[in-house]
Amino acid sequence: MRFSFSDEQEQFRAVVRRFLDDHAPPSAARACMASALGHDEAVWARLADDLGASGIHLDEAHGGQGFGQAELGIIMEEMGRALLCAPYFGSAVLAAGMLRHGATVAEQAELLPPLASGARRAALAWVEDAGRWDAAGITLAAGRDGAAWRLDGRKRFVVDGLCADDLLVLARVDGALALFLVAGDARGLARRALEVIDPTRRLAEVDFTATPARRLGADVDVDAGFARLFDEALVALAGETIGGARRLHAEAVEYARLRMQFGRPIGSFQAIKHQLADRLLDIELAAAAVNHAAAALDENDPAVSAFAAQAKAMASEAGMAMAACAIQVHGGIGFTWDHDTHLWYKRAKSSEVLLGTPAWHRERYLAALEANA
Amino acid sequence: MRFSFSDEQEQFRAVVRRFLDDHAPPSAARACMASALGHDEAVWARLADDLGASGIHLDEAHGGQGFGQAELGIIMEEMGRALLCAPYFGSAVLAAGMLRHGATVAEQAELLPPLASGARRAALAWVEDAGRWDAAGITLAAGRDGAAWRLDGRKRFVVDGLCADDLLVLARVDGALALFLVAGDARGLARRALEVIDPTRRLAEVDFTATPARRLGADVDVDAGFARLFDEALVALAGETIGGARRLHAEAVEYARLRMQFGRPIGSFQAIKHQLADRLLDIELAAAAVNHAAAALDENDPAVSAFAAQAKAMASEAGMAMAACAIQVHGGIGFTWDHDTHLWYKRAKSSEVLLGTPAWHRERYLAALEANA
Amino acid sequence: MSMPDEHTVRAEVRAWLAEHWHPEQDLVEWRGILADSGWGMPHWPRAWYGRGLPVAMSAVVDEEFDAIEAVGVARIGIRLLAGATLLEHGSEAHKRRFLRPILTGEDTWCQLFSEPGSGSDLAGATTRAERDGDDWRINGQKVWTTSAHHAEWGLLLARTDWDAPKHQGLSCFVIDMRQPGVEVQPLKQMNGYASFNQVFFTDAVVPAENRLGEIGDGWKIAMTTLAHERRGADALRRWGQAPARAGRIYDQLRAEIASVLEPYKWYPQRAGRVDLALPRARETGRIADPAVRQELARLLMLSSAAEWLARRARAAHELGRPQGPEGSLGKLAGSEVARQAARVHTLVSDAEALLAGRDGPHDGTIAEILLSVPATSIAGGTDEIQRNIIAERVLDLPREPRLDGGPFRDVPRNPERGR
Amino acid sequence: MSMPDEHTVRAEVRAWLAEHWHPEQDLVEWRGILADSGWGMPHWPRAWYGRGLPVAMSAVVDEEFDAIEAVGVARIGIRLLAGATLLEHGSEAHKRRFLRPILTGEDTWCQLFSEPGSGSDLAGATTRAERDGDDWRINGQKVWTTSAHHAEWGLLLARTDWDAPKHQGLSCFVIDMRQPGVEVQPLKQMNGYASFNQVFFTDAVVPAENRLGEIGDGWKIAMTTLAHERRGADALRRWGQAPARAGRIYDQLRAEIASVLEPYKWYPQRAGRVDLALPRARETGRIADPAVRQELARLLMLSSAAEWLARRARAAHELGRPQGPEGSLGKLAGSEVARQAARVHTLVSDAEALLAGRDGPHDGTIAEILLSVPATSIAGGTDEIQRNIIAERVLDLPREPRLDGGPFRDVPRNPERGR
Repeated sequence: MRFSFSDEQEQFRAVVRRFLDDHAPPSAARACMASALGHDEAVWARLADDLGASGIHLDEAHGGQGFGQAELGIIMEEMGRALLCAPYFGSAVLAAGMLRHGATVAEQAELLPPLASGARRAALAWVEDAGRWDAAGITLAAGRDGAAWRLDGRKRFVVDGLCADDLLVLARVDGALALFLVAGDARGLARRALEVIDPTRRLAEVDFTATPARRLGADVDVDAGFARLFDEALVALAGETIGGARRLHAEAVEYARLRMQFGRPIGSFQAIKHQLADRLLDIELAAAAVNHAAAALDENDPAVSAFAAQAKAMASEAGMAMAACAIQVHGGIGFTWDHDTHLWYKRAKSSEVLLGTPAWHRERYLAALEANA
Repeated sequence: MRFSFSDEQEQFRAVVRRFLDDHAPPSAARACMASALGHDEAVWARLADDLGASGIHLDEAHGGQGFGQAELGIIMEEMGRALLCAPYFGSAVLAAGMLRHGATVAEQAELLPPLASGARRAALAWVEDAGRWDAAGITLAAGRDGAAWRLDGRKRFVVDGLCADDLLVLARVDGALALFLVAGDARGLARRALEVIDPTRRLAEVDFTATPARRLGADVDVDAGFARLFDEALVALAGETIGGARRLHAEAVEYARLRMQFGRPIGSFQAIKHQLADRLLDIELAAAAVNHAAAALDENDPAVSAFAAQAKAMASEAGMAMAACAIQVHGGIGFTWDHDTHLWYKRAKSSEVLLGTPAWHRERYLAALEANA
Repeated sequence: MSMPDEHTVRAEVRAWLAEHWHPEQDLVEWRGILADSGWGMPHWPRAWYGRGLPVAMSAVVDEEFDAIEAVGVARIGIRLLAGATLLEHGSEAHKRRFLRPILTGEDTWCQLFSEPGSGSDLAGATTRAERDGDDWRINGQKVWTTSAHHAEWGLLLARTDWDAPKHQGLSCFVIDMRQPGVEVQPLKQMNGYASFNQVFFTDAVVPAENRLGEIGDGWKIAMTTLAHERRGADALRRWGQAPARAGRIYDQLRAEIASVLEPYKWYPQRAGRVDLALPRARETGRIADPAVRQELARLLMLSSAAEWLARRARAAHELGRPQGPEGSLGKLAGSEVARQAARVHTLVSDAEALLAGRDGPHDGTIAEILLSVPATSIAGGTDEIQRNIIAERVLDLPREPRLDGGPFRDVPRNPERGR
Repeated sequence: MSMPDEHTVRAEVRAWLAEHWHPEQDLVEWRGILADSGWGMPHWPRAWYGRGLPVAMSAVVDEEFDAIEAVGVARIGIRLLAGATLLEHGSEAHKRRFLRPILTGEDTWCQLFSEPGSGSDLAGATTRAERDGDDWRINGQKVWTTSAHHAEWGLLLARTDWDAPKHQGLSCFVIDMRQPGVEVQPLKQMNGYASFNQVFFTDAVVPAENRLGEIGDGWKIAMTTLAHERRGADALRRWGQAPARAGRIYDQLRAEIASVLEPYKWYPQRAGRVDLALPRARETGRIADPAVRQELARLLMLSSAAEWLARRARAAHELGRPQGPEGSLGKLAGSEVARQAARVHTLVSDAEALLAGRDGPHDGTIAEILLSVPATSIAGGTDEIQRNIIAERVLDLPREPRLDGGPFRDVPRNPERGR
C-alpha cells in the first residue's frame, strides 16, 4: 500500500494547479454561477486538450491516459481547490465510470472515447424521489416495447444532468440493475434544473415518459459495477472536498497573519491559532483516508467499500468544519456575498450531502468492516 | 414554573455547604475510600441530626421535613460538591423514594420514619445481570411458599447495598412489578461488594436463594411508582453531578489564576480561558435543565420523564467534560493520586453510567417527547 | 418622592387610556399624545416623556396597554437605542430636538460604530472627525449598519484624537444621514439577503452642537448604546408584532413593523429554526433513524435548556438580584444551538438539503438555515469574544497582555481602505 | 569516503554475525563485543561504537539481526536518549566513560528535566546548580522521572545563571543518582500505577567534569534529547519484545525488557485500546445499537487514519523528503483517538463501565482505560502546546507576545516548593 505521492504525481499536480490557477480563478466561478450553462465551454475544451483530464483514468485504448484513482484524485483535489465549474464529476467520474463498470467491452469502445476527449458529456441518473444514493433506492423498472426498451418515471439529483449530451440511466429489469443509454434529445425526455444550495454544481431532475432507451451491458453484472462506481465516486468527491478545505485553510491562515485586532494579528491569539491547528489535523487525517482509499481502489483491496465510506465521511466532516472555520476566522466579511469564502462553504455543504451524509457512511463503513471480518 | 431559587432555598444551601465543608473535606473522602464500610457513621448520624437530610423530601408525618425535589436537589448538589461518602443516594433517594411510590400508606408509616431519621438504611435492588436500568430489565420472578414470598436470583449494581439494614427488591409477580422487603440478615441472602471504578460510591451484588421476602404495596401500581422513583433518582443524581462539576470548575479557575507558565498565569491564555468558559456554559445549561426537571417533579408536570432524562443526559455530559477539563488544566499534577481532582473525575465517570448513559437518555427523552406530543 | 403602588399605577393608566385611546387615530399623532403624557416610556424621567416610574412598573403599564391592544411608542429598531443613549448622554437641546420624533416613530436612526478594520475590536475605529471651524468633518467607512438607507440620523463613533490611547481618542456624534458626504451601499450576505449597509463618509459635516458628551467620551457613550442593544432581542420579540385587528392605527403600525423588520427577516433562520426540527423529522420519516434521534435530542435539550437559562437570568433580574453569568452565556449558547440545528436539518433533509428555493425543503427555508447559521457565531460579537468576556468578567481570569496601549497613532492596525 | 552499498553491508554483517553470534552467551558480554565491533549502532561514528553508515543502512543491518534473531545493543528506555545526547554534546571523556555501559545495558539512566513548577514551560526550570569549589551543588526538585529509582545516572537540566534570560541560564549535567543528596520517591497516578518518580536534590554533588557542553548550553542540549524522545515510541514498538526462543541471552533480555517496560505497562490503556473496541461491541451485543455504531465507526476511522498519517510521515522521511506536518499532528491525533476510545468503551460497556478489577469488563482493562486516557492529552506535551507548535511552526502563524524575557530572576513564576 503506498503512503505518499511519487515525484511524477507531484509534478502532475503542479501542472493541474497551474492550469486551474490560470483558467479557473474565483471570478470565473462567479461568472459560471451566473450563467445559464453553469460552466465555461472554452475551459472545458482546454481541460481536455491541455491536460487530458476527462480521460485521465480511462484506458488508453479508449482515448484515456490509463492512470488510476490516485491521479483522478489529484485532479479532483485541484478542481476542488480551484472550485472549477465544469461537468467533470458528472461526466468523467460518474458517467464514464459507470460505462467502465457497467457496459460491455464493445460498448465501452464505442462510448468512452468521446467522453475521454471531452467532445461529448454524459450524466448518470440513478437517484429517485426518495433521495437514496445506493442501489436500494433504484426502483424504476424499465419497460419493453417488443425488442426495444423504454423508461417511465423520474430521476433526481442528476449531477451535471442538464448539459449532458447523453444520459446513462440505472433502472431495474427483473429486479436486477440494468444500465440504459438515453439520447439527450430523445422523445419523452424532460429535464429541468433544480434550484440548488451550491450554484457551482448543477443538478437536474429528469422525467421519462415512454422514453426510448438503449440497454447497455446486457452480460455485465451491473449491480457489482454500480457498487464499484459508487466507491470510486465517493473517493473522487472526497478528494475534491479535501482540495477545497486545503484552500480555505491556507486562506484563513493568511488572513489570520495579516488581520490586526487589539494591536496584534488575530493569528497570534490562541483562539484562532488552535482552531486552525485542529482543522489542519482534520484535513490531514481525512486526506490520509482519501489517499488510502484511492490506493485500495487501484489495488482492488477487498475492503475498499469500507475505505471509500471512510474517505467520504471524514472528508465531508473535515470540509464542513473547515468551511465554518474559514467564515469564523474572517469574521463578518467572511459572510458577505462579495467575499469568496461562501462559494467554498456552499460547495462543502453540498458535498457533505451529495452521495450521502457522513452519518450514513459511518453506518456503511461499519457494515462493510463486519462483512469483511 | 419557577426559574430561580428562593432566598430560603439559598440559605438552606449555605447551611448544607457549611456542614459539609466542616465534616466532609476531601481528606474524609479518602479515609472513607480506604475504609471497609465506605462512609463515616458519625457524619451520617449528624447529617440526620443536624440537617434532617435523610428526610428532607419525606412527609412530616413520616418524620420528614416535607420539602420537595428542589430541596433534595440542593442537598444532592452540595453532596456532589463535597464528594460526601455516605449511603444517602442509596437509602434516602432510591429506597425511601421507592417506598413513597411503591408501598401502601400503612407500610410507609411503618418503614419511612427510621429512614427519615437515618436510624436505619435501606437499599433498592432492581438491576440484574443485563445491566438494564429501566423496568424492562427486571425479570426476576418472585416465588410463593403458600402465603409467604421468596426470592431466587441475582441483583447487581445495588447502590449502597452492602451497608443497608434492609433491602427493597423489585421483582415480577404475574408479569407486573412488585416490591419486596428483605431483611439484611435474612437467610439465603448473600451480598458482596463489587470492585468499582469510583471508590467513593459502593455497589453490591446480591444473591437470593430461597430468601424470604415481605411483599409491600399490594394495592399499589408499582410499575408507575418505579417510573416516578426513577425520574426522581435521575434528577437527584444529575444534581449531584452538577455540584461536583461546579466544584471542579471553581478549582480549575483558581488554579489557572495562580499557576504561572511562560511568565504569565495560565488562565491568561485563551486555550485555558476558553475551555473554562465553554465548561461553564455546559454546566449552567445542565443546571438549568436539572432545576427545570426538579420543578416539573414538584409540579407533577406530565412531561416530567422527558425533563428528567434531559437533566441526566446533560448533567452527565457536562460533568464528564468538566472532569476531563479539570485534569487538563492542572496538567500532570491533576493526574496524580495525591491530587484530589481524580476523586471527582471517578465520581463523574460513575455518575455518567449509573442509571444509564447520556445516549440512552437522549433516546428516552425523544420517546417521551413523542409520547407527550 | 414615594413610589406609587401597582394598584394606583394601573388605575391611572387605565383611566388615561380610556380617555385617549382609540384605534382609528393616526399613528404619529397618537404617539405624540402618548409621549407627552409620559405613559409611552413610564420609566423615563417626567421631564422627558416619562413618568419616573421604576422599570418593574413599566411591565404593569404594558399589561394595561396589551389588555386593550393599545399601540405604544416606537420601540423596535435602532431608534430606541439612540433614544436611550441621548437620554443618558445628550444635552437639553439634543433631548428636545431628537427624543420626541424617536418615540413617535417619525425619525429613523442608525448606529455607525463598526468598521471594516475594527470588527471584534470596536474601539479600533479609524473613521476620523476633524475640526473645521465650528463644524466637524467626517471621513471614513462604517459597516454592518442596519437601516442606514432610510435613516434620518446616525449615531456615529469617530476618532478625534490620534495621540490619545485607543479608547480615549473617540467621540460620539449625531450625524444627518441626508447629506452629500454620506453614501450608503447595501451589503449583500452569502444567503442572498442585504440586511446591512456600508456607509462611506467623504467630508461629511456634523455641526458642533451635534457632538454628544465631551470630546473623548465616545467609547463610554457607545458602551451605553451596546448595553441597551443586548436587551434588544427581547424588545424585538415583544414589540415585533401588531395585533391582528382592524383600525387605521393598526394598518399604520403593521406597515412600520414590516419596514423596520425587513432586515431581520432571515434572523429566525440564522438562529436555526429549532421549531422545525421535530416536525420535519416526523414528516420525512427520518425520526425513525436512531442516529438522527440522538442529534435531534441533543438539539432539543440544548435549545430548551438555553431558554430556561435565559429565563433564569430574567427572573433573577426581575427579583432585583445582580445578573448571574447567564446573560453573558446566552449568546454563546445561541451559537451552539444554531450549529446543532444546522446539523439536524442536514441529517433530516438528507439529499433534499442540496436544494434551495421552491425545490428546497420547506420552501427553501432549510437552505436558508444552512446558509445563515454561520453568521450566528459572528454577528453581535464572535464566539471567541464571548468566551473572553465570560472568562475575564464572569470567571475573573487574568486578561491577556495588551499590545494596543499608548498613542493610537502607534498601535499596529489594519491599513485604512480607500473607496 | 564513499558509502558502501546495501549488498556489501549485508554481506559484512552476515559474516560478522556468523562468526560471533550465539544465543547461549551472556547478554552484557555479547553486547560488549557488539559495541566494540560497531555493528550495534552502525550509524554512529566509527570512533564511538559505530560504523559511520547512513541511517537508512541501519535498517538493513537490523534486518540481518532479525533474520537470525540476534540480540542488539540496549535500545529501549531513557538510556539511549542519554547516549545520543552524550554522543552529540559530550566530551571525549564523557563518551569514553558513559557510552559503552549504555550500549551494553549495564548502566540505567534517567532524564531530569521536568519540574513541578515548569510543566509545559520546560525552560522555566528552577532547580539550581551552584559552584562549590570544583563541584556543583544541586538543589531543587524534578518530577515525571521514569526509572529514577533504579538509575545509575541522570541527565540533569539545572539553572546556573539567574540573571541570564530564561533559556540561556540553564546548563546540563550528568549526575550520579546513587548519592545521599538525591532522594527518589515514586509518584502514584490516579489509575493506581506509579510509573514516575519525584526526585529531590539537597546539596547533591556533581563534579566539574560532569557538566555537559558549555555553561548556558543546557536548553540546546535538552532539545537534542527531546528530539530523540519524540522518535522513542517507534523504538519501544520495535525493540520492546524479545524473540520467544530458548537461550541464556534471551532469558536475560526478557528480564531486562520486563524491567524497563514496567513503568509503561498501562500505556496501551492510556492510548485507548482501540483494538478492543470492535470485539467488545460484538461480545456485548452493543454493536446492534445504531448510536453505538456511529461512535464506533468514528473511532475506527479516526484511529486508522491517524495510523496512515503516521505512515505517510515515515514514508516521506524514508524517501529523504522534509517531514510534513504529519509528525507534529500525530500527538494531537493520539489524544483524539484516546478520548473517542474512552467514549466508545463507556458506551459499549454500559453499566459494566462502573466496575473495575476482577469484576470489571475485560478483567479490569476497561476501567484502566477510562482512568488512564486523561493522561494522553497531557503527557509528553499537552494538547494546547501541540496546537501552539502546529500553529507556529507548521502554519507559521505569529507567536504570542512573550512575557518571560529579560533576566530570569525577574520573570513571574511559581513559588519554589520546600520539602
